[in-house]
Amino acid sequence: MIEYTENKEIIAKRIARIFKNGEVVNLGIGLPTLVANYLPEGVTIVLQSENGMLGLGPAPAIPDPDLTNAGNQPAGVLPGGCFFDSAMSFGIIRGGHVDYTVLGVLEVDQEGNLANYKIPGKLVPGMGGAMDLVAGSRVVIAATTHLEKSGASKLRRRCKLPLTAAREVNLVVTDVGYFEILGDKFRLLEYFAPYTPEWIQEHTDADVLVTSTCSCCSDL
Amino acid sequence: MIEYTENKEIIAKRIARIFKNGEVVNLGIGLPTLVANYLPEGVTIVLQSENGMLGLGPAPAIPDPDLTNAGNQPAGVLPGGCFFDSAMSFGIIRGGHVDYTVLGVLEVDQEGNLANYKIPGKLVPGMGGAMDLVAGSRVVIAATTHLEKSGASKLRRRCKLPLTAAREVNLVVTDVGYFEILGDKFRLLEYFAPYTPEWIQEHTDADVLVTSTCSCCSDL
Amino acid sequence: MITKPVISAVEAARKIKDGAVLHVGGFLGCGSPDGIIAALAAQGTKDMTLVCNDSAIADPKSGRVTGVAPLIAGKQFSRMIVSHIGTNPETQRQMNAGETIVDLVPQGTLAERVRAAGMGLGGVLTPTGVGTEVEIGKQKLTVNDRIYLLELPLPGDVAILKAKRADRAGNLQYAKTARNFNPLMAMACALVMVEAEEIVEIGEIDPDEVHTPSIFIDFIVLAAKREQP
Amino acid sequence: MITKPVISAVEAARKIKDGAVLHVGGFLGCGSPDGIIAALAAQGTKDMTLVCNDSAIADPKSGRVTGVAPLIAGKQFSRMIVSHIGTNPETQRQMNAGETIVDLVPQGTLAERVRAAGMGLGGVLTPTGVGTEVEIGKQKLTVNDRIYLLELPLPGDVAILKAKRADRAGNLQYAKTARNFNPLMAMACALVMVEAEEIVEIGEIDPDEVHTPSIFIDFIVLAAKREQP
Repeated sequence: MIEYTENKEIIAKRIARIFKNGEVVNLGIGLPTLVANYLPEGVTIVLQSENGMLGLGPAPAIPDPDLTNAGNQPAGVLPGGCFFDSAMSFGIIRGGHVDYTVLGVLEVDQEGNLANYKIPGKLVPGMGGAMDLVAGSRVVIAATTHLEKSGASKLRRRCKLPLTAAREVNLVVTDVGYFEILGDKFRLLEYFAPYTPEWIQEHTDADVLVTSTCSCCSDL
Repeated sequence: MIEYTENKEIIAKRIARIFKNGEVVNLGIGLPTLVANYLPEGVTIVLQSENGMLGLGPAPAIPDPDLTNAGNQPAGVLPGGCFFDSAMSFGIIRGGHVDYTVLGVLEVDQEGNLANYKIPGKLVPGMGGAMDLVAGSRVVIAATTHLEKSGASKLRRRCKLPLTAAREVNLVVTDVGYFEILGDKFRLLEYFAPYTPEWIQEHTDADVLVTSTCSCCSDL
Repeated sequence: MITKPVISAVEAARKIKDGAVLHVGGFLGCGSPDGIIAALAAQGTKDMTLVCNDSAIADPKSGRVTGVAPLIAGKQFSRMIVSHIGTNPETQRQMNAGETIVDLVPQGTLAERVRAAGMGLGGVLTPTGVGTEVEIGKQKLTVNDRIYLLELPLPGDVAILKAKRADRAGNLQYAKTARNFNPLMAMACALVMVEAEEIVEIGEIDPDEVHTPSIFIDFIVLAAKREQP
Repeated sequence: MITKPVISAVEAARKIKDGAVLHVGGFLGCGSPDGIIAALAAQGTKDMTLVCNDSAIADPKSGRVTGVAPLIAGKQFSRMIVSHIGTNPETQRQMNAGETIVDLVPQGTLAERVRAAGMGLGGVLTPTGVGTEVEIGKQKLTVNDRIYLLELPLPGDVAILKAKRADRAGNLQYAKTARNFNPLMAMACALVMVEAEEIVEIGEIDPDEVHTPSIFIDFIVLAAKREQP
């Protein structure tokens, strides 16, 4: 019997292995931000920050009030980075020049729908840049713990909350496995030890297809 | 009996008196370019050049191959000028931030239609920036000799050539007078000595209304 | 090049009237014209419509307040057109209480709508928001087999901006991520006032490095010196 | 930041295939990638579609040739999408002889169409061309009682650009009016190659003064030294 324990680090680590040298990546606030800590040796990616920067880097010791990330935390810019206005920033995003966007999730479903900006009557922070990021990026990665605190599946057959974007999510990485969304199914590409494909199918409230090449990833 | 003699200098001189301090002006190639030579003392305007500049000025002694006007002639930039790309340049134009555009004319009619980019079967240079300039500028000034070499009126009841823009011309300055287009008529605001309102009405193939405040301008 | 008047923040605020559509630069307060905002808060102008990336930060725990948050605290807006209100709970309280109308707009769409207003476009087609609540009430057009929403221009009466440097003609340079919506709003409003950290002579800014051309700027305010962090 | 390969003009030309939709920066030749153009002319690639502000200058009297004119002389385009052909009579000859198709597009519309392609917009509404031949075949939309034409994006297979400076990552700066369409085309094409007068190390260009971000650039060509005028 496998007991589920939330593990955000594993999610960030697995996502960090997806990128290839030189790719442009936007990391959402929260869990996705952790991804930057786990990039493999020798892989250099370019972080896009939707408030107007390419080459997002760690904040200097003395913060610069004119240089923040999209969450208003002090940030830095790496050599070769640059700044631009919000029209250009979202042109880069909407125009498909961001290879990957990594976002947190309230719900994600097997059709690739994503809900992450609003719980009607409860929480209405606004979509910020999320709708453009999900509609525009070449590949959209949803990063989420597999289960809610209540034990409910975050991966759904059909989202019930208002959508951030329709049919735009390509990959989902949770703390139990790595999924591709294709043909209106979650296709399991990898499962993370100690979880098994059977456990994942049982604990996902959606159609999970175990692909023929599905393998165990045990070194995260 | 008044004999007509083409006089481009008078046209340029009268147009140069229209502008107020700080206004943004785009001068078309040819006759309109002459306007810059006759600005009254103390009036500083900002010349916009649609190839990407504000603050167009005279060319330096040694031309800079990276700095031309829209006609590819060597140009200069005045202190306080700046450069930008073509989207910004036409955003400035289309967005109404150019106060005046001065253009040459093949035909202009009493409805404010302008034809100046094409003689089908004969001459098809293309519209370049003219269509945006006429559609977007706050005030459009057509600058033209009053008569063609053949003696035909350049001011028409209805343009026959393909239009550069429909109903966008506001002012017409010729070498015989200064007209406003309003209510589908050429309204004569000033006549230039030795011409008279009667002479102008006779030699214009369109409805010319002599305004109640119409006056003679004899110091051009 | 003619020079633009340098005025105080209080004089700038006086030019903003009840009911104005007000564009304010800044991203969660980074790149906001804080001096003009403070004067406008003191002046108490009412019933304005805010166009801004977000409703800035008003953190009840830390007490931290940024950007337009003082204007929201003073209930100076009857409507806000923004992409994000999650860091200012007072915005959501006013919205839920029916004290203000909040139109949430995707950030990239907001940027293009402000740009379109400045650039004389009648609108733009964006894929953002298709299949979401954002598409409600909007015209949909299909281009090359993809569905787009028609998003309309968002012009304003007054823009207040923050720049790093202005020359006396009004040419502007912004610093780093403090640029954000400032150059777009500069083009979209009838009256444009900038709060600059430094005002330099005409000719001191390289014409290849101007971010906002002088012709968009009507008045310049010199920003108060920043406190050391 | 990863670096981009520095290649020769000949190598750059080899990447451009028969039938390519080719965006070329420059305004009557000012800001054109002349080295890549010369190599492409020598290579003789055919049936391309040109997207460029104009067909440049080929003056039979003075013998002066600029920008894309050598490619037009070589009949390398089966179609040209440009705003102006008045300074290159050969273009008009080819058009009248039915050797090439010329689509004349208002310059500001051309700029927005190229920008829209790069920025993921499905199109823009412009007032330019309403009531003229330009409106033929286009969808008209009325917004706030004004009529606009829907103008569609204009993407390309390859862009060739001219810059003043590139760093090794591909960040670009343009000089003066040689900027024109270059930054727009940089965003609109699958493959983007720039001819730079100077190639500098990463970090040498101030990140506030980058005109085209590195991510758009695939290959860098070092321009030949200019002859003194």
